[in-house]
Amino acid sequence: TTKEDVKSESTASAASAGKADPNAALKKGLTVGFLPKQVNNPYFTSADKGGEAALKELGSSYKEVGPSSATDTSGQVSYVNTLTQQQVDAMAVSAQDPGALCTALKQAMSNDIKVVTYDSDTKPECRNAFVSQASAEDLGRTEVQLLAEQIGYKGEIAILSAAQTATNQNVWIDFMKDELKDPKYKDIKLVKTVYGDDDAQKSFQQTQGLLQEYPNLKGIISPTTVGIKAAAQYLSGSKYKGKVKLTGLGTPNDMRKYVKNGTVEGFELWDPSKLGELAARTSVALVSGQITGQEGETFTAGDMGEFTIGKDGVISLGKPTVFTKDNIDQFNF
Amino acid sequence: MTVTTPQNTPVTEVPKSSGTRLVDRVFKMRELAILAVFLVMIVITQLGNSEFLTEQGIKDLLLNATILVLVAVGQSLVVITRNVDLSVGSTLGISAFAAGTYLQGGGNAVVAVALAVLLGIGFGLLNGLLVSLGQVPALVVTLGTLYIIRGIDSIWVGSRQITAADLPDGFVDFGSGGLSAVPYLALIAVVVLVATAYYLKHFGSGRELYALGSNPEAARLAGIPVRKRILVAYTFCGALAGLAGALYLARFGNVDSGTGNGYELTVVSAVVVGGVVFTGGSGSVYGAALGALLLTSINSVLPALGVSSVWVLAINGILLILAIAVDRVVALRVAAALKKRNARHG
Amino acid sequence: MTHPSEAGPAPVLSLKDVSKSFGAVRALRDVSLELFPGEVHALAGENGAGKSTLIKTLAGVHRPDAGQVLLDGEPVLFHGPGDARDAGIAVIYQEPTLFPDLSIAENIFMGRQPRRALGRIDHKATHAATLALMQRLGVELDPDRPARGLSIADQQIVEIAKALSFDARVLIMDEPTAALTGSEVARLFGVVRTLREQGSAVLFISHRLEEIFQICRRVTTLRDGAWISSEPIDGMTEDDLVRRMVGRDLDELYPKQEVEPGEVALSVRRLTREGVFTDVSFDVRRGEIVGLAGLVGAGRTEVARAVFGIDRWDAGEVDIDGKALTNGAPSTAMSAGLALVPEDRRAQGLVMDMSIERNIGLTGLRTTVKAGLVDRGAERSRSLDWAVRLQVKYARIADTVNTLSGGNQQKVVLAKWLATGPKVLIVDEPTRGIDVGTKAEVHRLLSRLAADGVAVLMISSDLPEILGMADRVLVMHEGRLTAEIPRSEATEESVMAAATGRAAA
Amino acid sequence: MADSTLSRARRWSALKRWDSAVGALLIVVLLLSFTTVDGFGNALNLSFLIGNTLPIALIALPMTLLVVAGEIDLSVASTAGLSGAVMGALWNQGMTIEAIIPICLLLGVVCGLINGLLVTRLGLSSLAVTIGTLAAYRGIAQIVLGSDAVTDFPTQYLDFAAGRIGESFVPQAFIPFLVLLVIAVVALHLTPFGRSLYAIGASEEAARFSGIRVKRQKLLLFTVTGLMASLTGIFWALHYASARFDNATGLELSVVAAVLLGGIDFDGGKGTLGGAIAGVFLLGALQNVMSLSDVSAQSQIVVTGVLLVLSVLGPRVARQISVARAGRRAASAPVPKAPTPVS
Ligand SMILES: Nc1ncnc2c1ncn2[C@@H]1O[C@H](COP(=O)(O)OP(=O)(O)OP(=O)(O)O)[C@@H](O)[C@H]1O
Ligand SMILES: Nc1ncnc2c1ncn2[C@@H]1O[C@H](COP(=O)(O)OP(=O)(O)OP(=O)(O)O)[C@@H](O)[C@H]1O
Ligand SMILES: [Mg+2]
Ligand SMILES: [Mg+2]
Repeated sequence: TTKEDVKSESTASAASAGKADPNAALKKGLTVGFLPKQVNNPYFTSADKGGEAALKELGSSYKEVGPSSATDTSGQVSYVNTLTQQQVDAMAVSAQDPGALCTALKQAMSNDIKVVTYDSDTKPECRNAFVSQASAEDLGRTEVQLLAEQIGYKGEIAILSAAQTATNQNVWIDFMKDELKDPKYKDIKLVKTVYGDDDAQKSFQQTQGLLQEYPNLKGIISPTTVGIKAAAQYLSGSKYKGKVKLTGLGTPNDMRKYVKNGTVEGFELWDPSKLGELAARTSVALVSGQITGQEGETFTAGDMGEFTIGKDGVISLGKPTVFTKDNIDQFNF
Repeated sequence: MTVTTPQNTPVTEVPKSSGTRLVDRVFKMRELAILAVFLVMIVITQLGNSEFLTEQGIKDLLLNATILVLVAVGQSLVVITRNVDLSVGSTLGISAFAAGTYLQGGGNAVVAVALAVLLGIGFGLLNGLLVSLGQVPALVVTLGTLYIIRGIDSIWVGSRQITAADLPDGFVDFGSGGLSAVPYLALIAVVVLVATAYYLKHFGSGRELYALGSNPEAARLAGIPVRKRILVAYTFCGALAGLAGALYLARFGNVDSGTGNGYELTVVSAVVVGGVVFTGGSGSVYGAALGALLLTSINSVLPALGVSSVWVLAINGILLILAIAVDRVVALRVAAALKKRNARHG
Repeated sequence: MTHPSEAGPAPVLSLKDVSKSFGAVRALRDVSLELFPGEVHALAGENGAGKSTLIKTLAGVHRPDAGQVLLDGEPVLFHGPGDARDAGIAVIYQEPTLFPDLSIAENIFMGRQPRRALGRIDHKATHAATLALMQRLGVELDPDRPARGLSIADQQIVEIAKALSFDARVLIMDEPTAALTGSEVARLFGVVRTLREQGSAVLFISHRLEEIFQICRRVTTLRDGAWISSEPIDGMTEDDLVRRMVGRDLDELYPKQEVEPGEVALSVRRLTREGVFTDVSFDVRRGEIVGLAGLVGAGRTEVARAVFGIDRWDAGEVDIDGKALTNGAPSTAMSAGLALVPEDRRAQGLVMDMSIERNIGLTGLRTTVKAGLVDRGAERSRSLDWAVRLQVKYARIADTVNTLSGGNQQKVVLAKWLATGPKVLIVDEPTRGIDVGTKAEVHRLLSRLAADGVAVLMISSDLPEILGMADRVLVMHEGRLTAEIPRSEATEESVMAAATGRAAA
Repeated sequence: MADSTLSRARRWSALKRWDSAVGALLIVVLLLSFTTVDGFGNALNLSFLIGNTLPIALIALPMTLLVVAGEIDLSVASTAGLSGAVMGALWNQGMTIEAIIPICLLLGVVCGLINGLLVTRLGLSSLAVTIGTLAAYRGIAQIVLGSDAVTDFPTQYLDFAAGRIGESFVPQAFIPFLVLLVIAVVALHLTPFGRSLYAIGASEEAARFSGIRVKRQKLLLFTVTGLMASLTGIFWALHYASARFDNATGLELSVVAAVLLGGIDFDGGKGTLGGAIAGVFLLGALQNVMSLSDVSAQSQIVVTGVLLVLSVLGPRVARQISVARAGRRAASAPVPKAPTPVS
């Protein structure tokens, strides 16, 4: 059997069946399980807290399970199984791997459990809907725009990403490259993409290496909270502080110091707690039958307003917020 | 107990036999080999990238090695006694967080370091007690405490994290500062290293660590307080892991529940590359420190040479194997030469 | 139980009604013993009689289950070997206990090195003191050489040097001479006499009875853990002593059977291993026992190792029944019918943590097989059969060999190899540490094997044994064969002359 | 009277053997979970439990043999990752899966052979060597597959690796595992090969002096370990329908922990496969039960650690008790007679 054979026999199967009833009442007393990539990860904790608050408001209960390592895919699969066994009504999953969770998630869906992915998606047929932190396109393009402005549209830049396999980072990086094709960036050269595996020490050393290899480097984009923090820490303790610009995705609490001491001018992020909240509300809407995950369906997510389901069941949170020293003190996450 | 000491032997000149110098050389050889590999690597990198050995570059190189050197020194003491401590990574993580939590409230930096070291000592004692009193295999016990400490750490820390913003500026600056190209942290590591090496060579209890690693049964018969020594080795190892935790905090300014995760493999690699033998009784802390320097430098050299990070891991592994293989071949050659000489004059 | 204690000085160290058990084995039962200053006291008994256990009790290694240890008449309780050492008791254990990674000097002075200011070790003084000790023992060993790779004999010498370095009031020696040849033994006895004259008490164990008669004044015998007698040596004959040990009269120690040698079974041609031995050629015929003599370190063991395939040789050839052996392949040597009883039973002869049964079974892994699986029944009966034939003293065949006494361990090694039914048998120090009764037994066995057509090469440092058993004696000196002496001409003088390189080859 | 004390002693010694204790503990945990934990006993959950534990169990088979022989292989997870990565890369090239699998298995053999040669030819410590190849193999996997995640393997293979037999709790892949288990048990406990492994582990030198081909046996063992690791890698990629370079990361520690828990002594020469497999499934079952009971991942780590510590302290304490008992008994019992010589 070859890849071609498989391709020809596979038909895109719709993940969800049934018909949506936009006016259905929201059910109460549901249990929604949150399964982040890693428990104890501040970002996910913050997201899941958002989910918890929303569920409480909706009269449903929340639980969080998950592996203690962000690369323990088999652990995550076991947790999908666990949630299935516990017969939760819906689960919100941030997938460590787009494919590995599929079998287990399909198993869950066939047991009448609604599956929402958030932050990191799986293959579309393995879940009912994906709550995206911001459209990948927005994120990728705005990061380039941010940095270009800081370095005056001129000079060498590099990317410090997370793991080489991190799905969302890779999509953003593709959009970054696409954005750079615009003629207004003709003096900017992306020299290299390196991977810090979301490990502080490794990201730290990768930053060092970048600066040694490209002494003329003007800027770094790090689309990962761990990476940007490590890079900022290195820059702030080195002679490059303030000279090499750094931007990307980070949390205000992590980056406050570096923004204040001049290492970083500006960076961006969505509010993770909003992401979690939307995931929770989407789950409840799915269970209640307001939506099924088909393109074009709409639903109201409490105070957050109305959302429309896009292609492949993607629901987008909206544009990210840019943090600078002027506004950073207004945020606490 | 009387000892036949030199009082009654003529204090004539002791002829240093040729075998002696050869034996000495065998041991020095291993360290020299690592040093040579290290230097060659640095020179090649410098040729390929003139930015590599700038002041900042040297500082980075030394800073990167510092923490691993400290932990590796502690680990070698334990390995010399024919044991191992796999829990160092967990200990490092939890003591870094403890120090960070204390400093968050704006505490005194010295107290924070002391706190981290004390915590390390505590876990070292726990390991030491289990291994020496329980007389159970160190590998299993410390794999167990690796999990236990890691678990306690994650339960305690949860999703909290300490960031540079929470720490006193002086502390963080100390972590990246130094006397021109020599960081303060590296100075601390060197002091610890030299003191430990001196202790191992020139003090009775230091030699006894080698003895009991070399032949535990004979050590018991020779009246060496085996359990006490093992306990001390573990405690020292824990203390250094704790100290390393505090320095980690100063250096990276960033600690969470994952800090130090998986560090034990790196430490064990450094010790092994440094020629400290896992069956105990031989090796030196200088070797271990060189091993640590070599390993961390590879991680700086490859990016500096522009090697794609995709290749880093593979090259790392292959270099590690080459290092121990070359070391082994050299050692075998020298041992063969030694044996032939001995056979002739014996 | 009364002991013939004499007027004069009080005993410096004594045991009173001491018992000690290991699990179900009662190693000592109500044993008493008195050691007086200025005497060399022998402890005699068969293998497993409890001699080493007694010594370990004196040395604080074991704590007695019942009874007392008395020092200067006062009961003492040693909590460990350190306590006994501090009380002035130096011990040479039966099995060398060295630190292989440390230098000889460190081995000797471990834990009590001469110190400089601030408690730092005085390495120079340690070195000098070691050299002085080596001179006293008349050996040339480099104090800075690591103990790893020392031959058993050299290890034993280091042990002796260590014990002497204490200047102890009591020196206890558990078979210190088992690995030594005549000249080293003579040196050792010289030192022991000096100690005796200085008023030390010495407790001495040896299975070589002539040594006991040579140097000891009184002898205590044990049998099966029980005290049998303590009495002056004067007026005793070897037979008297043997009767006390064994409980019956002994047959001849060297029951040599005359056999007409057959074809050449083992042929070694110009064998050389660089730096170790050179140009060694000899034959061993069926039915022949060939002795291989030499001083310690002459290279005999190395030749045996190379022939068997443990070490590779650099040049030469080894044939068994005319077929050449592969270099460095013990398994092919085994299938060709060669067996080697190695000199270091603990490291080489036995897997100490394995049962007697499994140890003997190890050499039969390729023969006691049914349909590719180990035939457990056959394995057990093979092991039992040989353990019983060699009179191994054990509680259960499934006990691990490290619970056996040294001599019984040696028998297990023999059993393991005899069970393969070898054509050529190389035995390296086959009776080291074996009691007289068993020694005679082993000799009879070797004789019978030879009579059955096995070619035997016997390496031994026990010259009387070589002279008593060998049809021919080969002598090595510094890695070369220096003489081949037929039985009729072999005497202590002729062999020693060749071994020390004084005779023409 | 002496006889009855003796047999009682033997029964006691069988009980104090840690591997039987682990087996007993496993049964107790299973029974308790069946009765008290919701969702544990149903076929689906059990099949999850077994399916997720299979990779560890598969590698534990050769690992046990290695450890008995006094060696260790920490590169197994990387070998598994590498063969998964190669499988994905070749699949992307359009090769047939039937051709890819043998190639990957062969690759595993090569990986194992490299470990084995480094250990036996150069006499390096296997711990050091396999820490090196742990990095090297994983690194090569990264080079081979990069950031790709290959997921579109043929359904019949995926179904086999993830599915179960009918509606029963037995995963389909469990049957081949049982066959491998039987082979391993026979090899270790009943063949001369297995015997010689125990001897090598307990005393390599004595084994060599007994005519055992130490190096060859070890080389064979490392090679088989590589083969099994790559088999696990293939299984992993199919079971989770995902081939990535970082598949099975960290699996080696889980295997080591489980094998240690099963009473395999890392000094070599001791332990049984039964114990090792009981250890593997005990850890798997406990994790499953704890997750179902909402015990957090962090607490699960602590439990694993405590179990490991107990696994070595337990037998030690039991031994001390039994020694003390035997001593008391011996003081009263008559001395067992030595067998009478017949010659
Ligand atoms: N550690 C131990 N555990 C169990 N049994 C032991 C132990 N040490 C000695 N024994 C047993 O105690 C008995 C006496 O042994 P011991 O070593 O004292 O004999 P020995 O007289 O020194 O013999 P040999 O002349 O062979 O050295 C033997 O039956 C032996 O098997
Ligand atoms: N395993 C070893 N490693 C290194 N050197 C060794 C080893 N065994 C012996 N030697 C050295 O090789 C030389 C020859 O020793 P060997 O044991 O062959 O002598 P021998 O004649 O058999 O003496 P004996 O059997 O009385 O000890 C000696 O100098 C010895 O120190
Ligand atoms: Mg004895
Ligand atoms: Mg010899």
